[in-house]
Amino acid sequence: MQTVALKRVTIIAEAVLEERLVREVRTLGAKGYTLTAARGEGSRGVRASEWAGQNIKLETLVSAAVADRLLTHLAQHYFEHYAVVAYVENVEVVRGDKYV
Amino acid sequence: MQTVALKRVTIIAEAVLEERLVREVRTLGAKGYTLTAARGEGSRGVRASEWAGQNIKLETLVSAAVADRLLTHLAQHYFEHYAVVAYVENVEVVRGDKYV
Amino acid sequence: MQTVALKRVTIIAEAVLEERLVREVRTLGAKGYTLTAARGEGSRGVRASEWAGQNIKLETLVSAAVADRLLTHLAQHYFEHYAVVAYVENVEVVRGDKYV
Amino acid sequence: MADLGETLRLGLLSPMVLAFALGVAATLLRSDLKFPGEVYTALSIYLLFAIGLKGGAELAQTTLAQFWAPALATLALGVATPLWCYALLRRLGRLDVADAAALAAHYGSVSAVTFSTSLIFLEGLGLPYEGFLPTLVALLEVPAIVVALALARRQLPGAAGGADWGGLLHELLTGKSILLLLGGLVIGFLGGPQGLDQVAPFFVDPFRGALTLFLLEMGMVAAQRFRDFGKVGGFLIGFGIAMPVVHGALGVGLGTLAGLSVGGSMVLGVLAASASYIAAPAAVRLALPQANPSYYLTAALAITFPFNLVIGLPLYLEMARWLHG
Amino acid sequence: MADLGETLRLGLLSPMVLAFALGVAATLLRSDLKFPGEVYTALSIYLLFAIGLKGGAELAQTTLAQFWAPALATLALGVATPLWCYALLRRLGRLDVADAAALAAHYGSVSAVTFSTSLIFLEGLGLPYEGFLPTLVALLEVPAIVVALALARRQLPGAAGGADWGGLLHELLTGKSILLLLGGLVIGFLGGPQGLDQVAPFFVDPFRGALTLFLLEMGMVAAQRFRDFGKVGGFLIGFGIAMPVVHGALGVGLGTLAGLSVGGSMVLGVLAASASYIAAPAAVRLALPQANPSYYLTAALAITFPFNLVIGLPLYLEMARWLHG
Amino acid sequence: MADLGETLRLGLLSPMVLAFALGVAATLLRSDLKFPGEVYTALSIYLLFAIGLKGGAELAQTTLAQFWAPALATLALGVATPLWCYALLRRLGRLDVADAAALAAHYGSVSAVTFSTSLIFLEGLGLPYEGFLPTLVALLEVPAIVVALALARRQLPGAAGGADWGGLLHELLTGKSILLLLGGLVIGFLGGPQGLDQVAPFFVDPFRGALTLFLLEMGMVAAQRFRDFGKVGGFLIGFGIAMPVVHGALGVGLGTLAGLSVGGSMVLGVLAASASYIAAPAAVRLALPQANPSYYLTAALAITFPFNLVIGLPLYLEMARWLHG
Ligand SMILES: Nc1ncnc2c1ncn2[C@@H]1O[C@H](COP(=O)(O)O)[C@@H](O)[C@H]1O
Ligand SMILES: Nc1ncnc2c1ncn2[C@@H]1O[C@H](COP(=O)(O)O)[C@@H](O)[C@H]1O
Ligand SMILES: Nc1ncnc2c1ncn2[C@@H]1O[C@H](COP(=O)(O)O)[C@@H](O)[C@H]1O
Ligand code: NA
Ligand code: NA
Ligand code: NA
Repeated sequence: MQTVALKRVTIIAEAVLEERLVREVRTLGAKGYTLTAARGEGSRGVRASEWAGQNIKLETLVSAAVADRLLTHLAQHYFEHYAVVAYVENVEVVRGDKYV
Repeated sequence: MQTVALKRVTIIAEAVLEERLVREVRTLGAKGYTLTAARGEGSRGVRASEWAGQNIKLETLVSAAVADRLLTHLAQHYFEHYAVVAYVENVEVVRGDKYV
Repeated sequence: MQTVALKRVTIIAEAVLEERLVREVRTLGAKGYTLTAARGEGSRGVRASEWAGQNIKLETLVSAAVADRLLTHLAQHYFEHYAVVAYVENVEVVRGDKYV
Repeated sequence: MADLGETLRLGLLSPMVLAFALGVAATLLRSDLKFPGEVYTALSIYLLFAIGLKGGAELAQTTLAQFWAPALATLALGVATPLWCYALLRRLGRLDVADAAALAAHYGSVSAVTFSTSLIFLEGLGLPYEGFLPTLVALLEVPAIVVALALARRQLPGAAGGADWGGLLHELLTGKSILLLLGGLVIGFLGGPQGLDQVAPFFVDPFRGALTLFLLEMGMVAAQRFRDFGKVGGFLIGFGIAMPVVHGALGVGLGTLAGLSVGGSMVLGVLAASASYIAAPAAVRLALPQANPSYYLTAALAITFPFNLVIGLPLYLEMARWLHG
Repeated sequence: MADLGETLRLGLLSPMVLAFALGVAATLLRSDLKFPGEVYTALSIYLLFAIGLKGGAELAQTTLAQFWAPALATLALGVATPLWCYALLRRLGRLDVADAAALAAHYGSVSAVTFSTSLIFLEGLGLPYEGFLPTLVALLEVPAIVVALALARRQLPGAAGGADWGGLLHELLTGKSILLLLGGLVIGFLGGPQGLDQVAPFFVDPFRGALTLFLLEMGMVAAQRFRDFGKVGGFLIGFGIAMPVVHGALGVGLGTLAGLSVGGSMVLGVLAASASYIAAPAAVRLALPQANPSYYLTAALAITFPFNLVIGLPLYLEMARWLHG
Repeated sequence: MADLGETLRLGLLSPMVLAFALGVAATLLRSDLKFPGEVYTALSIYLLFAIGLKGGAELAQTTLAQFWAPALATLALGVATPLWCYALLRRLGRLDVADAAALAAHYGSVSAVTFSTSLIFLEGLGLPYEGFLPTLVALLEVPAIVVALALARRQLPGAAGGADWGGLLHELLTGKSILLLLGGLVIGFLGGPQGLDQVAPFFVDPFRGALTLFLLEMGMVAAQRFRDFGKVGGFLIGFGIAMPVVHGALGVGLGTLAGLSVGGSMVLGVLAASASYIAAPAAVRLALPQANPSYYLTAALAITFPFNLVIGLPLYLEMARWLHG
């Protein structure tokens, strides 16, 4: 089966950031994304009220260039004040050309 | 700690496909699978009514051969008409012999 | 974007084990963790009643040393009697020094 | 006609219709209001089961003599309506086979929520209706889907992806919506009015409120489809409004012939006029994946459903009043 | 005996029993009906808290003189039943230590859902019962689990994996099911009937309907266990039917001795006869992981629970009637 | 003063307050009881919409003459209270700009749950209150948040991360809590008492019970904040108790001046005294991320909320009684 090597960027963040992150991820070049509900603890345990939901886990398959742009953006705008974790992995995607 | 190198195949798909995908994944040789509920957007945004649920994320640890079989099957039967994303990663699994 | 190479350990387990696993993961050196709700089937299909919840998926970003310690611990204390799956992947983490 | 004005007002200002409008507003205003999927599922389970329960308890008091003619009329509608919908969509609408069959399945089947709202509408006006009407919902749900998918199969013999007929029928008949509706009917029937009394404070009294909350969510889902109006095109928008009027008139007529009361005839009109968005979308998505969901979901959910809710209910009632003299 | 026929009919055709049957049917027919886990959890929280609240408000009107004998009888059952269950399962059933202790924990403890259904059953027949009975549920829940796990610990001193005693007791006593039941009892007791009146339209009136929905889900879960009948074997199936009959008779007898009414004696029989599937499975899974859940879950949920629901309730009532002359 | 004793007892032993205490106990005992997030969301949606509906139906029977003065008083509170909260927190508390503004937003805004509990408290005492009070909740919710964020913006012109003003106002006005409250008000208003009657068995009668369950969950969430008491420090704990007393007195006074009844004046006191933990935290987290959530969440949820629930309600009532002679 032929696949394309891409990056999977995972962002774990407070749920209040959902709309904003989704908008920005698309603006920065991702062709799609997948969200799951998550809970967790880290060094701060900061969360804006139960009502706003807990954490979200956003995953997006992107090219290496878009992955880099995403991480840079996150580092600049979120890491100082928000509870956000982000990491990248290598994945082999079927029909991978759809995502670049 | 001794681990076995395996493939993790992730399939993101419309929720109506759940029963069918689970059946086929097992038939094609996976020894198990894990499902989580997901939401997302891609190029089509197609979904068969809220009532049928949203997306599912199916993950299965398999040998390289089974992974290839799975992806080929998906490409043949799903990619044309359904909102399905699939990718493969390398993982190191504890007690990995259980899964091949 | 500068990242740090870390390990991502994923543990899929029966939901009754949640409190215990979270405690132990922290004790063994993880600085944080993320939990999602999951369902699944494997070789045993063992689960302690619906009421206790289904499966959980616990992910934690750790150093290679901590990853090894975690897997060894799981192998010793859980694999015999509990429905537990664990695997490791390589990830590139932004602000990765926070997690070691 | 003063009567009609009051009817319209009562319909438009009911909490259910207004909640639907609030849901639409929430989506158009891009509010962050979201119903968890689990709440949606729970409400659906509750509503379908409650409709069945109540209908079953009333069915226990129905004679076969009252029941057979309306039941036959309903089955006839279930078989016939998808046929002409299909022909119309192919010829006039120039849709391809899969899209035409998919729409035919939806418009031949029935919306349990529209049905429930119509009963509450009648109750608000103090008009009586036959207690066995929920049974007709169960009768009308499946046949049209089967007919429409059979049509598509005949035209697209080599099409891949679909399940086999056996699997398909199984999926339809054990699908959650039929299972809950029929299961509720049987339980209500066996337990009778006494059984229903036991659970009425949960399944009967709060029903309207739960439906109101559900309509709030449906308003949000429907409004998300509005942006697809462009893709759907003028023909389908017209179809989504004209078809319910035609089917509504037919249902009212058949109901009157079958000896139903004014209320009952109106409700048979509502059943015929409404389009499914629970059973049909799931079945069609699995069996006819080549059909474009934008077409059938948008037409059923964003056009026909609100049309019936706001204009259809009073319209079919006036038709029924007129036919009953 | 005409009375017994009516009793049976009333029990079998109650919405609760029928909903359980519908759930079983849904699973056997492989329907795609699924209750989201969150809905299951929410219903459980509601039911346990509601049982407690109502019992607490009634307890406020109970004198110690009425209460001490039934309470003592209940505690005695909680300590004694796991002992002989264990012995029987080891000797006759030839089960290993862990499996025998696990089953003993389940059969010594109690099912709050079976209990609630028995109260509704009595209400349907117009039979009175003591208001403090929910307090007995709370008393019976924990002791048997502790006794059975202590037995296993003594026999398996070196076994790994289990938590320490302190942690275990803590987990049992702060487990959600005891916490909600006891918390509800205290709140109901402190608020008294006035407090209960305030929340009755939420916690009392709709209770039966919510229980009906819960039983629909339980039917689905129980039926998923049916495929394990083979693994479980004939002995356990017999145990799952005979044990409740023996315990039921004992409970009814002790209840009669302790001065309970016909209804109350029957309910003490139900408590003794029922097997836990909320508190016990979680505790046993953590403390005795070597025990095979197929055994205890299948026996408690797929055999004893439906047996009690359908046959046990009328049987224990007849026993109570007979004993009370 | 015998009256006061009875008032206190009734408040303390209400199922709502006791359920909150049970939630606190569950967390402190490290019980494994957990409410699924979806249940929390569903309950919030239900409560806010139900408050709005009921208020709207009553508003339909209110004259402008009765309404304008209390409405003006409420708006004045919404603008003024964040101003002095901010000044006080900066000067006396020596908090930085972001933290002071965040707290000012919370204490200037309002808690719908405290409000609802106060109405039930009055009903328990048989004291009447104005039906339009829920409208005041909607009026008081947003202004303080806007004022406080504007203060912060002026002081921190270069601060990154926050959304622009347009986006912020949009988020506030279409936020789920305002949308449901206002939407419910409009629907209740348009449908009038007749419309409300239709859905009362869902939105009115079970309301107290649903609130009780919600308070159980709130008790758990609040108790999770207790461990932050250390971080928060003595000043904020004092602020969280003194501020509601001052605001409560002010609200009661303004309400009396505005012609409200004893009950109504007390409720305006409650509105002023309560701190938001639904609308404000979400808005502040997005617009003022540099503010430490430990401060504002702990103060609002773990200090002021329980204080108002247990001591505030009877206190503000005594104030109102005293002022009304
Ligand atoms: N080491 C870690 N591994 C996995 N997830 C983490 C880790 N640290 C933090 N998280 C997640 O990121 C969220 C915010 O973390 P923090 O900003 O450290 O409080 C937490 O709620 C977790 O879901
Ligand atoms: N680039 C992407 N990264 C992650 N998930 C994606 C991506 N594209 C699509 N998806 C997921 O796949 C589903 C179907 O995508 P599509 O077929 O493109 O509409 C979406 O709902 C997303 O959950
Ligand atoms: N091959 C697999 N791939 C992914 N998840 C698995 C696999 N096998 C087991 N699991 C997960 O691990 C849980 C326990 O598996 P087991 O102990 O094999 O019954 C299952 O419920 C699944 O969620
Ligand atoms: Na139709
Ligand atoms: Na028992
Ligand atoms: Na305030």
